[in-house]
Parts: sequence; structure tokens; C-alpha cells
Amino acid sequence: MITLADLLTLSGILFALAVAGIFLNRKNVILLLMCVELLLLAANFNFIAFSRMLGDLTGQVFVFFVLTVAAAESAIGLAILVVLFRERRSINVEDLNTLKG
Amino acid sequence: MNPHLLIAIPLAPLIAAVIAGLAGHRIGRAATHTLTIAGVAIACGLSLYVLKQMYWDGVGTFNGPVYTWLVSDGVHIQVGFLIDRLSVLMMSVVTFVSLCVHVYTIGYMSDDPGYTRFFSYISLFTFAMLMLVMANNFMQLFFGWEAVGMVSYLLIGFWYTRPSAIFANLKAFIVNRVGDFGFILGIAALFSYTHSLSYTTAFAAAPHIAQQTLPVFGGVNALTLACVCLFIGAMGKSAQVPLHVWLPDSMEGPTPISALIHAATMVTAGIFMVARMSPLFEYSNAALSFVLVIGATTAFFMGILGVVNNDIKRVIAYSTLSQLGYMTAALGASAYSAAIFHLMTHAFFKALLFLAAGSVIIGMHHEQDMRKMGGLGKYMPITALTCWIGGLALVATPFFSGFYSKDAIIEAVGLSHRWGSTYAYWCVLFGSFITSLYTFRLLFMTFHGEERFRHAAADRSHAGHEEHAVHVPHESPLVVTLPLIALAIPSLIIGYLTVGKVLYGNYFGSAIMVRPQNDVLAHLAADYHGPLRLALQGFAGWPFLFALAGFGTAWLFFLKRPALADAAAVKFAWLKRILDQKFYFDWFNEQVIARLGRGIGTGLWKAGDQGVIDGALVNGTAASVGWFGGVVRRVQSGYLYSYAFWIVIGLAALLGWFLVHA
Amino acid sequence: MHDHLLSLLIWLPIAAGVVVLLLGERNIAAGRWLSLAASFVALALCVPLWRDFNTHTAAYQFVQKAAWIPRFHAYYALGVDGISMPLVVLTALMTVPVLIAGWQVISKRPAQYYAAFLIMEGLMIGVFSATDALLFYFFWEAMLIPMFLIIGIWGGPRRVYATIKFFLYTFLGSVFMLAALIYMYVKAGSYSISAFQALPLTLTEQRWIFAAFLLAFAVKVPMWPVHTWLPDAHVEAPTGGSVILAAIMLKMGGYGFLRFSLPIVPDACRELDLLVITLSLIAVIYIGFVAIVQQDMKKLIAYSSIAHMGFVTLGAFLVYAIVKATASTQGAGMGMDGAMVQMISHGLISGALFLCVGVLYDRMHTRQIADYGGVINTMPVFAGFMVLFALANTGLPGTSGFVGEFLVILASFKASFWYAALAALTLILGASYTLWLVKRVVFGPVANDHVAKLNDINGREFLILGALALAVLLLGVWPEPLLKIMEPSIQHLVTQAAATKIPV
Amino acid sequence: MNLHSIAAAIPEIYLTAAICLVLLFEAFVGARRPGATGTLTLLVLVIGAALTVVFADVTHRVVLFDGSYVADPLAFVLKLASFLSVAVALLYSRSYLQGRDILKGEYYVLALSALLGIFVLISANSLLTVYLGVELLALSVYAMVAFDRESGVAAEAAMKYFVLGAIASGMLLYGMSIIYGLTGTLNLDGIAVALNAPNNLGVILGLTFIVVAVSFKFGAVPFHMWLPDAYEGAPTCVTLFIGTAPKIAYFALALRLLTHGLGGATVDWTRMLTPIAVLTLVVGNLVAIVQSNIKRMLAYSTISHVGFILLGFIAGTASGYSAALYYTLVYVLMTLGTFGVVVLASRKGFEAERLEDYKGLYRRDPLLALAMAMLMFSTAGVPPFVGFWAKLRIIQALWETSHPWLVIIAVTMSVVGAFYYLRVIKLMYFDEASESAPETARSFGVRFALGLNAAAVLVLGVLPAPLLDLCSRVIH
Repeated sequence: MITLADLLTLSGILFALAVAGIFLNRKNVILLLMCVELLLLAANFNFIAFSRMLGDLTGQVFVFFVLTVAAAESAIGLAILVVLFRERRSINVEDLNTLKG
Repeated sequence: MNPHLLIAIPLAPLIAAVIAGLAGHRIGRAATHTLTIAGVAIACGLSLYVLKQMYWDGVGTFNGPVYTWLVSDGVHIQVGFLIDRLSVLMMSVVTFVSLCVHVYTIGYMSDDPGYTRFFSYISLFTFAMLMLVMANNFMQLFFGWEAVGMVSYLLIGFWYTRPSAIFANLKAFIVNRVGDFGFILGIAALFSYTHSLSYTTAFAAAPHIAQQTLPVFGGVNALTLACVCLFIGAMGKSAQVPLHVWLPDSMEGPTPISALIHAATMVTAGIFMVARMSPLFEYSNAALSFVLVIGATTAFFMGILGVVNNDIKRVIAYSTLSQLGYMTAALGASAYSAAIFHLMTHAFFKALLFLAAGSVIIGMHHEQDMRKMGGLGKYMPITALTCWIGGLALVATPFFSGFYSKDAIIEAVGLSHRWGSTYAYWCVLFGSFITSLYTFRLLFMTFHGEERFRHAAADRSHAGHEEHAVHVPHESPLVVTLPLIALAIPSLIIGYLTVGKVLYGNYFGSAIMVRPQNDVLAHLAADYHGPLRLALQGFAGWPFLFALAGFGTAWLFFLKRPALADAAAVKFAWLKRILDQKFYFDWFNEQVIARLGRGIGTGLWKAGDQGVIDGALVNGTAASVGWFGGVVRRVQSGYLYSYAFWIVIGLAALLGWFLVHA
Repeated sequence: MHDHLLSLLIWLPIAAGVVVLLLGERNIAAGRWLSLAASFVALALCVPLWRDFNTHTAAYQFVQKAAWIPRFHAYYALGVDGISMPLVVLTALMTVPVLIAGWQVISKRPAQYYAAFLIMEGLMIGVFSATDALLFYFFWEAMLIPMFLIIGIWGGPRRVYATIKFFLYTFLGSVFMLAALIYMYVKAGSYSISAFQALPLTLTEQRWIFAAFLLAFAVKVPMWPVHTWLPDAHVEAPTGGSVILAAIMLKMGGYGFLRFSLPIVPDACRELDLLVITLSLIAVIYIGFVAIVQQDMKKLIAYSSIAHMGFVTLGAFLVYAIVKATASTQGAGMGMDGAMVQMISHGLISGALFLCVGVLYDRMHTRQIADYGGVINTMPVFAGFMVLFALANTGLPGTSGFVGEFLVILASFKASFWYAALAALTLILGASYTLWLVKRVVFGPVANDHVAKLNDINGREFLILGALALAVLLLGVWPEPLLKIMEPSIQHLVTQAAATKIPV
Repeated sequence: MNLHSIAAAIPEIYLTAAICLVLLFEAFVGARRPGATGTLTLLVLVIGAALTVVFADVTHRVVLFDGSYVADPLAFVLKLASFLSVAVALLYSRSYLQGRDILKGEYYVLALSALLGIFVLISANSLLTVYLGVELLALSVYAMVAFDRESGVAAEAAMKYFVLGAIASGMLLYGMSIIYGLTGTLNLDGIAVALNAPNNLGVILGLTFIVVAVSFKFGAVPFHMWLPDAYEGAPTCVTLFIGTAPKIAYFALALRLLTHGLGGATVDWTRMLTPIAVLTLVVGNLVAIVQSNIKRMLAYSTISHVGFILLGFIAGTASGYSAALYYTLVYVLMTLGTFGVVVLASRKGFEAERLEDYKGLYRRDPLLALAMAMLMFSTAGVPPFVGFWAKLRIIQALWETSHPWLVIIAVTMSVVGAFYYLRVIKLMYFDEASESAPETARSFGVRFALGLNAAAVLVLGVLPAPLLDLCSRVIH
């Protein structure tokens, strides 16, 4: 039987993976975007788990909204990525350091 | 007594001074000196009138306010006058000498561009001095005290382009301020017990204060502390050791000033003050002992310096120091009347000596070195004669005015049983030898013997100067000699005329208070049988014999065998050096005190203000804030993953903290 | 009219300043005359203030109260008592010479210069006449802005360092006072200074509030060791700025001690009075020594100001030591009287001295003492004034400089011999640094060609210095009119300071 | 539900329609007449403000859309302020955009959609609406930062902002999911009721994620790092935009989420915010001192102000929240002015970004310098300018709740802060202009607006009562 705790643990692991991915990844910006998706996924996982446990549909409705927003977010992110690549000819995270201090 | 009349006395010279000062260059020289002389003449006339009223008409003491200076915390501080026989005597002396000096100045300063300014200053001085002696409260006393100091400052630096003059006036002011430091503390000490600044309250409280102890220096008698502090003020003003250093230098001022301020009046303010405060000092034997010892020391040691100096004015200045020492010693022996009496006679003959010296200086075309004089008596008979009168008065030749006063002082000190009186007695007694020595040295070197001014002129011509003609000295004009004569007369006779009244006739009455156990003058009075007998007795007294010895020595060394003096100087070179260095007081003040003061100032400024406060604390804080900002900004490395890392750190820290503590 | 007299005094100069600013540099002639007229009108407004002042009450007079921030019980409340009224008059008085002194001298953005000083005047009068703590603080801080600009724009070569130092120093002090004021508002429910004075506070609270006040006022006075902004600010400021700084702004610190520290936190003051007294005496002696060795005239006078202001703080805080020594408050009022008179007098004298330096600086463009010597030969009239003010600065009796020092020394002896003795050292030190300055600058033979070419003061300068000289002498010869105004308020203050506010 | 009952939501509905309108207008007209879209947008904003005043001026709390939307006096005030702020920001932006050939309609559309996001956030009463508001605002702003496609730094800034913002969104969402799980509702009223009891570990876990997300949005340390980069990298007019109106939204976010929904956990989140606020104050001020780029300096200045706003929340009382509200509004007003000056001081081919570029600004443009000086003094918190009252209100709130150490830190840091504001004034007034510095923008309307802006800072400073009163009245 899959308990709530299992689901929450899984979502926690997903969240941790996403966060770790963001600051461990020092190469590709696209990987960052993927991690961000993973992050949202972790949250979604939580919502669904709780929704099922509570027997309340609003949580699942929330997830649909999140999915939609995530799509928009990816679109924006990729658009920025394109601009960035056009200007810098690189999508290396380590090259994104002209702004600092 | 009419208070308006009293107000007129100081006001007349003040108004004259203000007009002369502000409009002098516009109204012209003649108008200026007419105006100021009129002002002082009014003051003098009125003072003498008041003196007459008080002495002959039996008018009582006047003590009343003029206006309320301020009321603070319920304390009324008023400007007011206390006119009794002591103050009126001082007023008369001050205004009379001042009048003479005013007249003398017409001649002495005739070709000085600062003519009107000078008259303004001396009139202002007269005002200040009158305020000082007429005061009935400590505030006004302090006002007059400092105001005369201020005018003295201006007058010493009258020839402001001379570096030595402006050095001397700064020195005079600061040394006087050292005295005033004590003076104001003394006033404050009395005030703290009486809550009033009026003399009468303070005098009435004296026995009470004498029983109080102040918790300083392990507990001292409050009255002793107050009196010593007040006397420190007097030491500054009346140039007692070790605050005497300014007076010789003050001779940088024009000669009339040396006569008026630095001989006759201002420097005696300290003497006057102590006499005025006799109801206080009488209750403190310790303070009087202090006064006695300081006075006697000054009288003897400063006199010695007069023997080695060659500047005619400085010799007289050292003589003044020495005579002030006599007066102070008299005060210390509770012989206040004697001190005031000597103050009066001294005012006349010392003013006379200075003015005579000034006359010599005019005659010598502003040459002050006695080594370049000699034999002047031939050319300047009036000056020489009056100067001799002054000199004889100074050495206390019987019948001369100085005799009556000085003899009384020596006797009084001898009779005193106060701690230190033995030392003081020997000082004042040997002092009369010294007095005689420097006085006759001055007279001989100036008016007699070889006409050395001719060598001086010759030297000049050898040195390549074009002028070969010798400036033969000439007698000064009438405006100069007239005051000399006017002063010579009292120098000669005033002692004879007044000794009976002032010294032994209880002239001062309640103005001076002496406790019976201290009253040395009463012993003298018992032996007094008129001035004639006193003078005749004087010929047999020790002081006269010492003076005679001084005369003889001076005659031998400076007239008969001048080479002996030079030989002695070589033989006792170490002594000569000490004396030439004036006991190293100036050296100490300049090399130690002044240097230390500047050193402390520089140290505090550079190390304290600029180093620690500004450098370390203020700019240091600013710099470390900036440095810290620079360090913190490096955390913002520009790398995305580090930003994310910090977010996670923040999250983890919060989570960790709260989950642990929840 | 009397209800709005103080408002007029505050806003008229400010309004005039704004108009001058709007007239701009192109209409500077009109701007100048307008400024002068405004400052004279403000001075004229002080006449009814002085004349109709009731000298028998310690209560605020000429009061005006209007709602300002009703929700926070902050009022536009004005009023003067015997402590603030003389300072208001001093402010109005000193602004006039400052404006005249800049007449032909300021060529860089003169309209702004005049506007800045007029606005300053209004704000400073506001500080002295506010009876609401928030309004007080409002003016207190606002005043920094024109001063910051005055030093920064018209100042000397290191003006930027000086003005930023000045601003930050004073700002640092002030913000803690603000925190204390707000704290008391939270407790008292009102910003009225009287409410603060009536507010019971525990000793701990009082200590903290005392510390905050001390920081604010000590910086302003300035007391050692937070004084180092002053020499820099003075040296770099234009003449007018130095005058206002020394004559008025320093007084705000002293005023703050009298208006806030003593009556609001008397118990903390009682406990910590030795601190203030020690710092005051350090100011007199330490700073006196530092002043002696200064090479720059303005710096010397600036240090002299610090030493003189030491008497203000000393006089103000004598009350506790006097009570301790004599078990009576008798004499405490004298110390405070002395402090007040010293403030007024120092306002006149230091202002005049800075004007004197300004006169020289305008001609020689140097403030170094070494560049001068024998000025009296070419500028005798000026030298007369300079010597007079210098002597007044040494506390010569007959000038205003004496009165305050005398009263404070008298009062301090009641507290302790040592306080009096150390304070009285100013007689020696003050004379040393001031007259040595005079000796090197004024007296002596003509030092160089520049001095030889000096012209004596013109009518404009004569007018300013003459008026100030008159005031200095008048106050020295007859200070009673001033004392009479202060007396009831000072007595009231002594009662407040000697009382305890710790709730039982 | 009839038309009347949704009147309170008119601003959002109107704005949605207006966005479509502007988009269409841009598509058909904009290409031919550059700038027309901007004018239209301003018109839209003015009409919107008018409509808001007419329809949304509610005297009491109105809850709509099944409890997920709320309209109350606070929302009304915040929306009006946002309208005004966006309008002014767009007004100032125009010449800047023109100068860089990026005067495109999309900019205005993005600004309007950001405004819509702000509105949604202001009126959010459910976790869902909060999330949607946050994302709508954030996505629009990401795009705006990257708006100048020719600029590499802008793209870098946008990318950093985007990635970090996404992490924050993820955390917000994660926290929300936990709160949802524990309370069983998304509605903030419901959450408030459910969390009234003592809180368990779960709540604190969720709360921590939310606090981090809110802190991130505000730009509080150590979640602030996106802010300086985004401010510096973005085109100045975008910096101007993101520095102003969104702060109002984030204030609303904190208020709705923390004080209302999670009001039961006030003790916990104030304790979490305390170290964050202190760090924010210290780091913001210290690092601002060492900046040489004015946009970056102002970014750190923003961070320090965020510290003050958080202090208002830390007080945890209505007085504190109203102080924070007042601070936010005042901050927006001042930031509009300061970045307005930066925008106006820049010309085609010249970014007035370095501090040295302001040397002698007084000589070149007295009005601009005067406005900047007033704004700087105000930002430093010196009376008679409005910034003083903002600080005063925060300190007052802290005293009311007995936070002496926070008071001391706050006032000390305000002194440190004063230094770098003074430096700007010093550059403008005390230093001589460098030769190369070009003329500033001379368009009358914009300058007039800037003058008004600066004047408002003074007038509201001298007569602070109305705004202070308003801020106290709308918060209970």
C-alpha cells in the first residue's frame, strides 16, 4: 500500500534533486530549465497526494493550473535562452558572470 | 556722599577714553589730550575732594550699588562702590599719578603716530584702575583686575611692530592669567560659602569660613585656600616670584606706561587687594605666612637682579619688583597700613624715577643702555636732580618719603612672629643694601662719571656710519620736566607729612582689619614720637647702615673704580650667569612650560584627534565599513549556481533552526 | 499676531528663501535685497518677542498649536520660554551679518547661497521654538540639508570630506535621539515635550534615553571625543557657514541638554553626570591645548569653540554634584544661567571671529596663520575689532565672554574644587591660544607683500563687526536683561532636573 | 452572481480586456506609428484608474469568485497606487525606449500584463490566486528584463532572474502544497481558521518554504542575489518598472499570505523574518557603499529598504503592517523618482549608469539634480522629506512591540545608508562636470512629471498626515 508518507518522501526527493541539479550543474542552461520543471513536478506531486488523501479536488485543479503555468514558464525561459545564445554564443552557466559584486 | 559724584570719577576718564579711541584721529591730537587730561583731572579733583570729605569732614564710608549687573539664582551681583579711607587714598594716588603721566605723555609721545590711541589707552586704564579700587564686590574687583591687565597688554604692545614688544605683552597677559586663575578660584571659594559676591558678606563670614575644611589636598582650611588663591592673583598682578617674569619684559612699553602701570598703580593692585581683604587674611595665619615668604623672597632676589642689569628701565623695573616684595612682606606681617603707605610713597617716587628715566631716554635719543650714558647730570640738571630725589626716597634715606614707609615695613616684619618671619626679616634687611646698591649704581652710571655716550657715538662712526657728530644730550621740555617736579615734591615730603596719620594714626579705621594678636604696627606706634624723631632715629637703624654700605659699594664699583666691577664679574662668573639668566625663570618658562604646552597640544592633536579619534575611530569605522562591504560583495560571485546555493543555504538554515527548536 | 509670531519667524525666511531660489541667479540683485529685507524683518519680529515676553513665568509663551498628524498626536506646536527665546533672537540676529558678509564675496551661485541661509534661519528658529518633539526633530534634521550644501558647494578644497563627515556625524547622533523620542511617544502617547518631561521612566529606560540624547547633543555641541567633525567643517565652510555653525548650530546641542536630557531623564543624568562633566572638562583642557598649536586660523577658532562649549555642558550638569556636595540646589541655577549666557555669548563672539577670519580670507585667500603678520599696520580698524573679539574670546570681563564662564566657575566650585580649578584653566589656555593667534596675525611688522597691500575693512564689514562688538560689550557690561528672561525657566529647569521620575 | 456583484473586480476585468485591445492595436497600428501604443496604454491606465475609483472603491471587504478573490479598501488603495506607479514608469520610459529603438508595443503589453498580475496578487484570497498572480507578474517581468534583444547583459540578467525566480516559485508552490495538505483548503480565510491552533512541525515546514519565497520576491538577504543583477542588467526603464509597482504586489503577497492566511503562525514567521531582515539591512547598506554603478547601488539600496519593510512585518501588529504599507508606498514613490532621473539622464548611446556620470549634473541640468537631491535625502530618511516618516513609522512599530535591538540596527544602518545617498548629491553638486557627459532629456511633459514626483516627496514629507492616516485606516 502506498502511503501518503511515501508520496511525500518521493516528492521531497524530487525537490531535492531539482535544487541540487540547479546548483550542481555548472554547464548547460537547458539543464537548469529541466530542473525547474522537476521542481514544479515535486510540488504537483504533493498537491495530488494531499488531494487524494483529503478527498478534495481543489488540489488537483491547482495542479492543472501549475502545469499550464509551467508551460508558459518554459516558453519564456527558452525565449530568454535564445536571446542569450544570440548575444553570447554560449549557453554555458559559467559564462553568465558579467553581472556580479 | 553723593553717589553721582562717585560715578563721575571713573566715568570721566572712560568717556574721554572712548571718545579719544573712536574719534581721536578725527578730533586731532590737541583735542584728544585736552579731553583725556580733563577727564583724568576731573577724576583726580573729585577723588581729592572725596578724600577731603572723608578725612577732614568726617563723612563716613560709602557702600552702595550703582546698578544690578545680573541676578542669577537669587544672587544679586551688582556694580557698586565701597568708598572708605583705603579706597579713597588709592583713588587719589592713582588719579594723581595718572594725571602727571598724561601731561608727561604730551611731551614724551609728541612724535609718535599712535598719539591719540595712547591717550585713549591710558585714560581707559585710569577708568579700569578706579573700578578696581572702588569696587564693593568681587565681580567688579575682577573686572577691574582683568581690565587693567588688558590695557597693560595693549600698552606693552603699543609699538606693535616690535617683535619684542608683542612677545612681552603676550607674556604679560598669560602670566597674569595664571594669577587670575588663582584669583577667580579664590572668589569662587568665598562665593561657595557666602553665596554672595559682596565684600561685606564675605568679611562677615570670614570667621565662619575659617572653620570649614575643604576636601582637597587631604583637607585644607577653606579660608586659607581662598586666601592663598586670591593671593596667587595678587602674585600675578603685583609680580611676585615666580609670576614676576612679565614685569621686566613689560618695559617694552612706552616709558609713561612703565611709570603709570608697571610701577605706580596696576602692579600695586595686588597689594591693595590683599589689604582690602585684610578681614579675610587675618583669619588665616597660613595664608599670611605664604604672603610673607613670597614677598620677602621677591624683595631680596629681584633686587639682586637690578644690580646686574644695564637697561635703565629694567633696573627700575627690578627695583619695582623688589619694592612690591616689600609691600607684600608687609602684608604678610599684617602691617597692611605699612604696605599701603609704602604703596603710596612708592607710587610717587617710582613714577618719578621712571619718568626721569624716560626723560633721560628722550635726551639720549631713545637709548636705554646705561653703559652708553654717564655724566648726564651736567646736561640734564632737572632730570638728574629729581632722579636723585627719587633715588634717595627709594633707598629710604631718612626724611624722604620712602624712609617712613620702608622702615616701618622692615620693623614690622622684624616684629612679626609668623612662620617664616625670620627668613623674611633677613631678606628685607639685606634688601635695603641691595636697593641702595642698584639705585646708586643707576644714578652714578647715568648722571656721573665718564661721558660714555661719546664712545658710543665714536663706535658708531667706526662701524662705518656716516654720522660723526655726537648727540649731546639735552634737557627735556617743560611738559616732561613739570611732572617730574610735581612728583618730586611728594617723593620728598609726603612721607614726613602723612606718616603720623596714615601709619600710626589709625587713618584707615575700619577699612583695614587687623586682629590684635597680629598687630605689629601697634608696637611700632607705641614708640612713635613724630616724624622728625623717627627720621633721626633712622640714621642709627640697621636699614640705614645697610643702605649706606650699598652706597659705598656702588660708589667704589661704579664711579671710582669701574674696573673692579668687571673684575668681580669675571671672578664670580657663575653667579653672574645665574643673575644674567634671571635665576633661569624665563628659561624655564620658555624652554619647559611653553614647550611642554605646545608639545602637549601637538601630541593631543596629532595623536589624539587625528590619530585615534579621526584616524582610528571615525575614518577607521568608515574604512572598515567600506572594507566589509567589499568583502560581502564578493559573495555575489555572478554565478547562477552560487546564487541558488545561497537560497538553499538560507532555506536550510531556517529549516534547521526552526525544526530543531520547534 | 502673537499667536503667529513664531510661525512668521520660521516661515517668513523660508518663504523668502524659496522666492530667492525661484528668482534665480539672473535676478541676483533683487534676490540679495530681498534676502536682506527678510532677515531684517525676522529680526524686527524679535522685537515684540522680546518686548512682550513675560519674565515672570516659566511657561511657554507665544504658543501656537495646530494639528499636524492627529493620528500620532503630533502637533505643529510652537512656543518659547526663557531658554529658547534668547536663542531664537540670536538666530535672527546672526543671520543678518552672515547675509551682509556674503554680499560681494559670494560669486558662485549667490541666489542659492542666500536661499540656503534664509531657509537655515527658519529651520533653526523652528528647532528652538518647537514644543513638540517630533516637530523639533523635523527641524533639527532638516537643518542639516542646507548646511551640508553650504559647506559642500561654497567650501574649501576638502569640502567634500568635511561636509560628509559633518552630515554623517550629526546624523548618527540624531537618529538615536529619534529612536528615543519615538520610544517615549509610544509610552506617553504624545510627542509633546512637556508630556515627555512628565513621563515616569525607570532608571534603565532613562539610561538608554540618556545615552541616545547624549550622542545626539554631544555631537552637536560638540563634546570630546565626538568633536572632530567641527574643525574640518569650519575650516572648509565658507565664512557664513562657519558663523552659523558656530553661532547657532552648536547651541542646539546645549539647548538639547537643557530642554531634553535634564528634565526628561533626570535620574540618569544624576547617575551619569560625572561622565558629562568629565567630557566637558576634557573639552576645556584637552581642546585648549590642541587649539594652541593650530596653524589654521579657522581651525584654531573651531577648537576654541569646542573648549568654550565645554562650559555650557559643564554648567548644565553641575546641579547633581552641587546637590551632592551641599544638599541644596542653590547654585545649580547659576551653572545653568552660565551655560545659557555662554551659549549666547559664544554665538556672538565666535560668529564675529569667523567673520574676522572671513574678512582676511576674502583679501588674502589663505587661512594659514603663517601667511599673516602685522595686519594692524595696513588694517588698523579691523585689527581693533579683531583684538576686541579675541579678548572677548579669552573671557575678558566687560565682554560677554566673561559672564558665562564666571557664573559657571562660581557654580562649579560649589560642586567641587577640582571642577572649578580645571574649568578655570581656560583662563590660561584661552588667553594662550587666542592671543598667540592675535600676536602672529595682527601684531608685528608687516610680514609680506600681500599683507602690505591689504585694504582696511569697508563700510559693510565695519557695520557687521561694529554691531557685533556693541552686542558683545553690552552683554558683558549689563547681562541682567538676558538673565531676567531666563531666570524663571532656569529655576523651573532646576526643579525638574533635581526631581526624580522613577515610578514607585 | 450578477454584474453588480462582480463590480469590485472591474479593474482586473477591464485590464484583461485592455491588454487584448492594446495587443490588437499594436498589431494593426503600432508598426506604422511607433509610440502610439504607449499613448494608448497611458490612456488605458488613466481610464482604468477612473473605473477603479468608480467601481472598486469598496467600504468593506467583498469576497468574490468562490472566496478566491477579495476586494477591500486596502486592495483599492494598492491598485490605485499601482496604476499610478505603472503610468509614471511608462511615462518616464518612453524617451529611453525611443533612444534605443525598442519603443515597441510589446513592452506596453507586458507592462499591462504585469500590472494584471499585480492586481491578482493584491486581491488574492486563495493560494491558487496568489500563485497565479505571482506567476503572471513574474513571467511578464522576465520578458521585460530581456526586452532589449541587442543587450547581452540584459539576457544574462533575465536568465538569472528567470531561473532563480522559478526556484522561488517552486518553493512557494511546495510550501503551499504542504499548507494545503495540512489545512485541506486553498482559501486563505479557511487556512486562517484552520491554523488558529498551535502549530505543528508540518506547518513550520510549509511556512519556511513560503517565507523563503516571499523573501526572494522582496529581495531579502540571502535570497536577494537576483536583484542587483536584474536591476543592473535590465534596460533602465525596465529597472524602473520592476523596482516600483511589483513591490506593491509583493507587499500584498506578504500581507495576504503571511498576516492573513498564516496569521496563526505569526510568532513563527516573525522569528524567521528577523534574521533575514537584519541581514538584509546590513548587507544591503554595506554593499551599496562599494558600488560604482548607480543602478546596482540603487538595487542594494532597495535591498536595504526591503529590510525596513520586513521590520514592519516583524512587529506583527496592525501598526507594523500599516508602517510597512506606508514604507512600501513611499519607497515606490521615491524609486520612481530616482530611476526616473537615471532614465532621463541617459541618452541615445549613453547610459547614465556609472556614478561618475552624475558629476556636475547640477551644471548640466539643475532641475534633474534638484529632484535627485531631494529624492536622495528622502531615501536617506532626512526630514522634511517623506522618507523620514517611513522610517519613523517602522521604528515606532518596533518600539510598540519592544524590539530595541532591531531599532538600534535599523537606525545605525540608516546612517550607513545616508553615506551613499550623500555621495550621489556630492557628485551632482560639489563636483565639476566631466566634458564628455551629454545633455539630458528635455521633453517637457516628462520633466514636469519628475518635478511633480519630487515635489510630492517634499509635500508628503511636510504634511504626512493624510497618507499616514490612510495607511493606518486600510489595515486592521
